[in-house]
Amino acid sequence: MNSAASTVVTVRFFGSLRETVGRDAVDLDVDDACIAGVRKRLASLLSADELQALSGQGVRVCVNQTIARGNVEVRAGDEVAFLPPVTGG
Amino acid sequence: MNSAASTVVTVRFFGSLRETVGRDAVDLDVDDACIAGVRKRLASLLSADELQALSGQGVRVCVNQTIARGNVEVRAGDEVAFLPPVTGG
Amino acid sequence: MHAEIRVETDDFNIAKEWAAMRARLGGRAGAVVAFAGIVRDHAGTEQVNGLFLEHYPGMTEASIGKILAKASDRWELTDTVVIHRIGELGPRDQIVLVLVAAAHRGDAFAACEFIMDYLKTDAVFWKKEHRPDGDSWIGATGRDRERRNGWEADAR
Amino acid sequence: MHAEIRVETDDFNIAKEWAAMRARLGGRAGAVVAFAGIVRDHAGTEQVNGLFLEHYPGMTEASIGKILAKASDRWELTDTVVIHRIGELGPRDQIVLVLVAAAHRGDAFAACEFIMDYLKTDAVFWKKEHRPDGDSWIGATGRDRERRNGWEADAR
Repeated sequence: MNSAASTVVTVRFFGSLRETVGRDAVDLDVDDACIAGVRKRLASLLSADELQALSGQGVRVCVNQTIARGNVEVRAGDEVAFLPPVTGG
Repeated sequence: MNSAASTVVTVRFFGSLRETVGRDAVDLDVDDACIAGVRKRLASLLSADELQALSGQGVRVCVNQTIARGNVEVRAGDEVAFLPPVTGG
Repeated sequence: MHAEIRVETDDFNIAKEWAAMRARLGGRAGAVVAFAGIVRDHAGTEQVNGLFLEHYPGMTEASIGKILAKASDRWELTDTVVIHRIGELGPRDQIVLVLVAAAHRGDAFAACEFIMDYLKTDAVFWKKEHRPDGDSWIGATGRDRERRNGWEADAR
Repeated sequence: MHAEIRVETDDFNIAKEWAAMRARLGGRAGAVVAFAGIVRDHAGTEQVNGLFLEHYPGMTEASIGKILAKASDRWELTDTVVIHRIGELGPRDQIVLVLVAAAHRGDAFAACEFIMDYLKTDAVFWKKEHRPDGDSWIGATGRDRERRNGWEADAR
């Protein structure tokens, strides 16, 4: 999407993905202010296996705690989260 | 059924029937040792309305806490109970 | 299966019953469902000032025992408790407690609802409502019988 | 309708929650249904030594709020409480409590079971089982999704 100036977002990982990438959260300055831009920036931090886990079956991406459908835009200060399949109860 | 010697049974009334007949229980010496004999004996104690209530819709008769289907026999010491429709909970 | 039936005048203490059931469960049960019936201050549009509950000692407990046995035949249950109060009850008073534990929640929910539905139609209790215009003895409603008959139809 | 959602590390006290709900009810509700989930010591034939539950603060509560709103749209409810524990839990520990009050028992039973079924599939929690051969993250099962989808089909 739009190629903007410096955009710092917080990326959070939960459940199995938190364990796979070995961290809870990371602040990233993304060149391309969208989910694809976040993934591109993550590619420079994570191994190929770790990166692939973030696109695994049932994984959902949220922006500011709302499920993001497709490659939505992100803005400075946004919280991007990778959620593996959930279960409560 | 069989016309036997003196047979004393305890007759109990519950719920609305207890209120209608104005008593919890009565010991009766029945000539005819069966449910019909108990009813006949009750006729000498109760008014016609009270007696009719004992044959009202949904009223069940128990002998020794078991539902009596039809004119079953009773024996000395038996407990005969008249149960109006039940509801718990 | 532990099956406990109590008919009592005093109020029950859900905390005590819950704790006692948990102590019996060990690690086997994954689900506990509790139902409590509470006396409402109205029936339909009519005010209700209270209830009087009467039972037939022995026969009442046996009638509840049959209901629990039916439930236990139908579902995998670990533990069941029914406490039913008798005597005079006022609005907001607790009237009945049904506790069911099972390995799986589907069994616990179904059995608890089944037991309550049968308590309405098959348990040997008589209930009198105190209303502003006088007392009246009440029986199971058509809706109660429909709910019970729904289970019978399911079983076929 | 009172709708209360809590995600906590500490164990819940059913007695306290039950009493608090009863105090809020007044004479309106005739039925209270409680469900408690308890950690089992096995899953299928495998031994389970414990669970670790993780949540997403804010989003988890919102996901439960949506479930309660759905239940409240569908049934006449007076009061709902969901308490879900997080962190490390051992066998026999309580994990979740769902309390539902309604005027009528049918509504209370259905809503409580609906809420539990949706907690399995739609609530934002992650669950790791500790087993003798290692840890494994678990998701909603096919059976869980079937149960949830059953409610969706009902609504059509």
